[in-house]
Amino acid sequence: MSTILIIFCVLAAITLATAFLTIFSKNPIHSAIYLVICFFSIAGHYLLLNAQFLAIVHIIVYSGAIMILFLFTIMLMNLNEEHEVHKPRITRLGAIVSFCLICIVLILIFINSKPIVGEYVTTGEDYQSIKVLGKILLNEYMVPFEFASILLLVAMIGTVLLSKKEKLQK
Amino acid sequence: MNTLIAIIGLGVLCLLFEIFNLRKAIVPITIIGLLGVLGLTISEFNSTESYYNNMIVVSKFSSTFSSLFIVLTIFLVALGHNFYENHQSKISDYIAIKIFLLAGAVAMVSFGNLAMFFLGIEVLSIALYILAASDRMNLKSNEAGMKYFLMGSFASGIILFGICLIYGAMGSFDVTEISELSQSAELPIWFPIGIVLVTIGMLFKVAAVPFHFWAPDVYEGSPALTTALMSTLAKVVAMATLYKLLSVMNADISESFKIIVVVISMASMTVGNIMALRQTNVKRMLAFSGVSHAGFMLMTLLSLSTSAGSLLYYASAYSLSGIAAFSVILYVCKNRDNEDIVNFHGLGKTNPLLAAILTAALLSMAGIPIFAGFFAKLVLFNQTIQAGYLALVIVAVVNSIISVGYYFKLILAMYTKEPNEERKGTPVIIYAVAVISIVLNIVLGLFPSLVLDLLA
Amino acid sequence: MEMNTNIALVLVLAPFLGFLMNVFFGKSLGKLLSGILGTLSVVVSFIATVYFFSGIAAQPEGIRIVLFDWIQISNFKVDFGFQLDQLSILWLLFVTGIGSLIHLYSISYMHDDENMHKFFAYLNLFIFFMILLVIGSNLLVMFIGWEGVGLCSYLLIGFWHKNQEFNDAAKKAFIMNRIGDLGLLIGIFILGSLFSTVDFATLKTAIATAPDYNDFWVAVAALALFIGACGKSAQIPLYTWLPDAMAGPTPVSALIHAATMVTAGIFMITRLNFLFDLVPSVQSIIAIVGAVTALVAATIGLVQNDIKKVLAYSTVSQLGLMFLALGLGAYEVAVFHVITHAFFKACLFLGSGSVIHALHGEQDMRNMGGLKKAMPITFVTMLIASLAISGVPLFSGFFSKDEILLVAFHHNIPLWAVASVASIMTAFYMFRLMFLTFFQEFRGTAEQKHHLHESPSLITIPLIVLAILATIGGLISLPGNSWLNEYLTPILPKLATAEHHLGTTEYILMAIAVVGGLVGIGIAYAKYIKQNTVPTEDTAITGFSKVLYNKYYVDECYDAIFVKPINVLSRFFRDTLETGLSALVFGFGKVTNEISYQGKKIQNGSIGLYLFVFVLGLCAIVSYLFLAQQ
Amino acid sequence: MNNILNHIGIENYIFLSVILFCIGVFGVLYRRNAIIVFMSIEIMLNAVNLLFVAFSTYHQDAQGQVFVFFSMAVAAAEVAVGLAILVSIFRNLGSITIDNLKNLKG
Amino acid sequence: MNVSLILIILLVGAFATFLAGDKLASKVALFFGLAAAAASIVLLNHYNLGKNISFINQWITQPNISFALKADGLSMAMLLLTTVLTPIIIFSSFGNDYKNSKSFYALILFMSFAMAGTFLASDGLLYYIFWELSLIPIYFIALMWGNGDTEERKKAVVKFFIYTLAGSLFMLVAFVYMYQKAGSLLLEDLYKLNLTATEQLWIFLAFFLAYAIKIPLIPFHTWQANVYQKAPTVGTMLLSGIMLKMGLYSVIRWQLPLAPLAAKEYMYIFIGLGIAGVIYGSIVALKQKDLKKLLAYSSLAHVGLIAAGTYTLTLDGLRGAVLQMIAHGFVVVGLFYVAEIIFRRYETRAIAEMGGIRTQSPKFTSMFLILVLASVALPTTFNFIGEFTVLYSLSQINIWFAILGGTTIILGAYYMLKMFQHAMLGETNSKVFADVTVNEGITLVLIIGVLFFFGMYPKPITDLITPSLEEILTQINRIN
Repeated sequence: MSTILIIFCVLAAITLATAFLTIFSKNPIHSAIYLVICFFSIAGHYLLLNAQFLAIVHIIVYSGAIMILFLFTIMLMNLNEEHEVHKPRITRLGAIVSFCLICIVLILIFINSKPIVGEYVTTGEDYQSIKVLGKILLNEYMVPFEFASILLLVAMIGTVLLSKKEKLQK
Repeated sequence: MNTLIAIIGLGVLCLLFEIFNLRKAIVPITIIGLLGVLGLTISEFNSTESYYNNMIVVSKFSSTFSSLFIVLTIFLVALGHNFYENHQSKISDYIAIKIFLLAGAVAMVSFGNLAMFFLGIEVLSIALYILAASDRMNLKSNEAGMKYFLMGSFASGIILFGICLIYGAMGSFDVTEISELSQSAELPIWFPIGIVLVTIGMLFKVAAVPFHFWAPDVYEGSPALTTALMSTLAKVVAMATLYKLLSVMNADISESFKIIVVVISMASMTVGNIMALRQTNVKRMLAFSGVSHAGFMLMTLLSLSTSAGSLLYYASAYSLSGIAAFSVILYVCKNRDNEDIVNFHGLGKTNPLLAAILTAALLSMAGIPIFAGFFAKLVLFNQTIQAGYLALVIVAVVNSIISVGYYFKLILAMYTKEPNEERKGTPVIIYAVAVISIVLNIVLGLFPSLVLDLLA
Repeated sequence: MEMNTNIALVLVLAPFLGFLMNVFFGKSLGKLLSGILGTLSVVVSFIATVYFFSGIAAQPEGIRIVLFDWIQISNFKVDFGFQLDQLSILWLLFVTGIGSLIHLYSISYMHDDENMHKFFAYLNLFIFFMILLVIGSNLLVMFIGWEGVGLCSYLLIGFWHKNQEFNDAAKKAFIMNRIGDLGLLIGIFILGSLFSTVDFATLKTAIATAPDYNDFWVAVAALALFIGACGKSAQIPLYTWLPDAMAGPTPVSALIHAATMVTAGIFMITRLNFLFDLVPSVQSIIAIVGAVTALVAATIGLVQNDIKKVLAYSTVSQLGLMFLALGLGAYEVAVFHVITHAFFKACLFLGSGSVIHALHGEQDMRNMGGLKKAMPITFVTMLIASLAISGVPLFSGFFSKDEILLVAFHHNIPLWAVASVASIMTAFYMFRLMFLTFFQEFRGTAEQKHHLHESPSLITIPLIVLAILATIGGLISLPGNSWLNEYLTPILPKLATAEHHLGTTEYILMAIAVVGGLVGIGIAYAKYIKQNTVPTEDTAITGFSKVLYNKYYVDECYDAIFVKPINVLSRFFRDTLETGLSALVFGFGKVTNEISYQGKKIQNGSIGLYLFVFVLGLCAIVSYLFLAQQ
Repeated sequence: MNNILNHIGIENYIFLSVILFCIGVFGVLYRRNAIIVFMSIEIMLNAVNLLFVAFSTYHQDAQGQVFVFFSMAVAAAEVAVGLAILVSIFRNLGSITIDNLKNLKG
Repeated sequence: MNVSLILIILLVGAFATFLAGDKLASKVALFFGLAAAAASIVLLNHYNLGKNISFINQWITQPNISFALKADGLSMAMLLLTTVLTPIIIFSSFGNDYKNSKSFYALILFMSFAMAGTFLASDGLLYYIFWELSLIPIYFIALMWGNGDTEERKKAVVKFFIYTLAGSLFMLVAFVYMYQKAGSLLLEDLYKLNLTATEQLWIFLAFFLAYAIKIPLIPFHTWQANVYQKAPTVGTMLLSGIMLKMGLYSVIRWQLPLAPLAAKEYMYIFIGLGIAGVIYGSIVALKQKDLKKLLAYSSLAHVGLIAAGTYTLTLDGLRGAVLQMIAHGFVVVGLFYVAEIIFRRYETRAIAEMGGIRTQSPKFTSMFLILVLASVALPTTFNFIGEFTVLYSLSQINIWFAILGGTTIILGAYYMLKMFQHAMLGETNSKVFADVTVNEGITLVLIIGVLFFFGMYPKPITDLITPSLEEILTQINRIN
């Protein structure tokens, strides 16, 4: 077992464990913090796969922006205490059943499928440096890139629309 | 491509109008703009071109469907004039969101790359989440937005996972490459799973059974105009995209997959129609009716290579009658907190014109001749029998019969019950939209070749 | 030829014109004028008939007139045409002749009725249809008349339509006739498909020339036609309408239910004699039915107290005798009896009408008696007619009835016996009627007694004429020297070769019949004159006579077997089956609605559930596609 | 440069992200707290992102990573909108338990 | 000049009536109805002179559908029935006041348009469209101008609509299926199809469902009585006089020639069903308390016989059926009109509440009686010709069919006379019964005149329909 594999396993374990903890912890703040850890471990995976730029962006976007948004909301609503009503048994059962089902089904399919044989391709070319990514993003993927701005614009307008107080018309 | 750019430009223009305090002009300008865009799209009709590394592919398919979307948006924007009377300060936002939504829709039918597809569907979805929740003081609207958002992002996750697996199998997001690869070598199993997951995500968007549960709740809770948008534009867009997705990426889908489609189609029709029978809320009823229409439209997936024309026709017929119906609903339920069928009592006496329009719209949905809905079903049946699925057609026929039950419930309410209160005011725009859309519907019914031959 | 056509049209249309005039202008014409109009129109027909009668000797093959194509059937077409031959002219003669007399009679008889013009309209219409029946050149034109006379019978029985019982009787008559009509139609269908024609003349040649025909189907056709005849001529089992039909005004009973319409069955069978001759089995059925009818009706007639009912059963009985003759192949004898019967029975009915008229509607013989002084003409004419019907020698009935008995004896002794018993009974009840009505003391109210009078001359003249005819009618077919047989030879070719001789047997039989008749009269005399018996009240009737009095409970049986079940069935269908079927259809809707109602519970608003189903659906699809397929 | 997947194997990444994805699904179904449900959805998206990167390495192709950017943008937008909706619900209802959202049914 | 003219007149008439306003509506409608009648008589003349009055034009390219109106003798006869009855029906309504009469009369003309189209269409889809289209106006007529309790009426009318629609949708499937085989839905193209026996059976059954419900044959008749009762008389006349003939016409025009093998194979079953309808309808009619319902069941019995006639697949059966259709169309319109006349005076349709009218209104009674007699097929009325021919054809198949079918002669007389007796005869009614008005009289006399004229001289109609029926028979007897 190579070092890399060990690192992978450790990271994977952290990822999964924190993901679980995110879901199971009663306090939303704790959940949020576990989730941050989870994101960090995923960033670790990215680094492992040599995608440094992505790892950084990931941390900035998720841990830096999205999670902060979550935390702000939690605090805004003063949700640090557990308000959640007791979940009915049927809900839990349903959740567990569907979790098991989807997990088993997907994993079974992948196990059943033909294993990938032989070496993985190694072109040796640089394909994931910032330079390359930038080129692809702004050449080939220029349109989606621009379009993503529309997406964000819509989200922005929407958020404003949903939050801003209306001027009462006379 | 030009269409897309023009639409986005128009959206931005809307926002600018707000800044320059030209709120009154927004709706008319937008409509004129959209008409211009429509002309632009039609002028590009015969060109098949791909833009920017095959990100956007303009073809007959995309331009016809885009035109349909634009027409629908024109109607929806026009209806907005009346609907947002009391929300003047936000009108530009509403309109702009709708325009961007249209942009997403156009992107979805003209994508050449899965990235565009994904972004398009997300623009559409996010716009819809916002619109659903836009009546923010209303708990129902909140609930609708929340439900739609949660389930929608769940579905987005599934779509994303599917895209990811496709990418894993093919190493590319470009549909032409994917389709070339899919025919050649032995594929990793990731590819079909990816396709299936994307399909399931899209089935959610078109509200097919068993992924339809959100639809009635969301339709009911959302502001009526949003419901109109969802049940006409959004559904048609999702269906067209699903069709395009499957037809572009793999020429022939497997037999067992077809069986799945058949089963889902049957289930959608049956569940949708049966559930609609006992609804008293008109929007909810139309939601279930929409579920069943989704089931009908899914029949086109059984003969992918030939059925684009029928899908276009069905979509046009369905959405035009939907617009007509919703404009009447908007009129009737304005200033009321629900859309209960009681509100429609005696409409035949108080407002015969609108009652007639609603009747015509419902008859079209039920598939009664000379309305376009009839031919839509007919060509669909024709195609499906040709593909060898007689049983499906028979189920569809039985469902058409059931559907008459609830469509007529509404018609009966309009004509046989006594009106409970007078409605005042004659909003010209609503009349215009209703009349134009139903006339278009009937014209389609009288001259089906107009549309059927476009994609033949 | 043109001349003939025109006169034939006059013959047919005159009564129809009378009908139309009476319908449209009757009310404004006034009673007398409308009566005269009605009578004249029939007289015109009679004159036209006489014209044809006088010309028939020169044209033994008869006159055929085709007016236009009527019905087109794939293998044959039906003309609207007339056939004036010996048989039809004979019938026309007494139809229009007696018809004229009865019209005349009605002018006086109906003069109190506010709807007299209607009465004449209906009578004219009846004559019109009767003429059509008789002169139709094919079965279908005959069928028009056949149904048409049924309709008129319906209208006239229910003439006093305010009384629902009369209406019931009318309805009953119509429906029972229709049962027969169905038989007739079936017969027509079979003949049509076997021989591709329903025209009498072509049918005759077709049957004669057909190399081989299907015996069975011919027999079925004959039987079906006979059922038709049963309905119209009141034979078992379809006879019960005729006594009820007495609800109509008495002239109607005389015209329709004694002299003309009820003989239509005999006419039809005689017309189709060539067909019936082919099927001996059916002939024997006809004979048996006729004999049994004669006997049964006669027994019922023994105890009836309503003067018209007695005559009605007598009519049924006499018709039975005619059918007996038909069944034995002696068509000419049947025809002979039809004619004599028409004379004396019309006379009897008109006489009874005269009596009823005098008593202001009283029909129960128990309330009559001793009328011979007050109404001498009526009495004498009725007596003559009674003697005729009883078969007293030299009166017309003697000859005709005797021939029937003779024929019966030659063919089948039991049938002869039955017929003889029936005629003895006839003699008995006819004289019972006479004695109860005209002899002894008057048993009615003083009021009635005060008003007793002889009827006016318009009533008595027809009576006298008919009485004369009833007396001398026998002359047309004297034993051994029969004008009638000669006359009918073109229709009944057999007659040409038949030998006529009177042997000892015949004389003995004649004697037996005469003695029998006299015995019947004697018993009646003994009982009603000597012992001065008056029939008891309805409630006091016991034993077999109660059964007889109640007509063997046949009506009740029919009611229980046919009418009640149909009504029960109808109610069952209406209330149960219809509702059930309807519920079945609604059931589909209800079930779907119920499913919908239950389905609404699944849509419970919980996102968790929705997503759960979502995931289940996903798992199901994915595992079906990728796990189950391997 | 060696392909790192030679050490780990693409299958392992697939399993990892499948499980992670399923945990996300589980979270959505299991929790009634809307915020946690949002987080679960984020987990799902991240699972996919991880797989994208793995496939990107597998194919030695940058497009996968580019797609992750879009995916992140989408995630951000969704969260923003979602939280906005959540806030308005909270204002109206005083709670963010999604089980309370059962007014629309039938 | 071709048959599309009639359709145009009726359609334009419908719009013109609607635009004419409530006051003029009835007159305008009558005008257009008469115009259509006149036009069809002119066209009949053209047709008899051998001119081509058909009209074919490509309509939809994909699928290949034509706007094809073909006028042969059969179509012309049915067209005449429609266009002659329409003005009569409109005229018959002149004594009533309908609110919103512009819509009412417009719907009548529109329905007439659709029915005329059904009789003329020779393209399967066009035919189907007209067929369905005719449902909508009658639905509204029955719903909005009907009588009785609204809820009950709603139930009945909706059932009617859904039921008939349900039947016809299967017909649509059959058409679509045939389209796959033939590539066109033109009648002549469909005739050329070589379908296997199994296919024919299914197609036959699909058609049968549509027609059995429309005609209606038992046990698919449950909508009929209620709708007839609830609909306004004009609607009932349209339904019974013309619309149910659509079903019978379609059997002859579409069902039999398209699936002859199945028709021959299962002939006995369908004849049996028709005859069962005769007996059942007659028996149920006996105990009806409502005049209109009674007439509805009598209608059931009569059309059962007609249907049995068509399924004999003989020239006589078809011819008799067509003759009887026309005759029944007139007589049933007359009878329903009689019911309406009584209703106008007594405000009731319950037979028990009538009676004793004869003394008050002899003219009316006579006309009623004539209609009753025509309905029970007394010779010299048109109905006799039809009934006789049909029964004859049945006797060719099996004598028992003729006997059982012939019970209509007996049972028909029974229930009709019983009804007549209780409705018209008896002691003078205490309620005043005004004699018929001129309008009412004209209508009834017209109908009676037609019945007698063709009863004595059916040749024009026989000659008109026979060639086309023979053509259809050749199709039925073609060897596959």
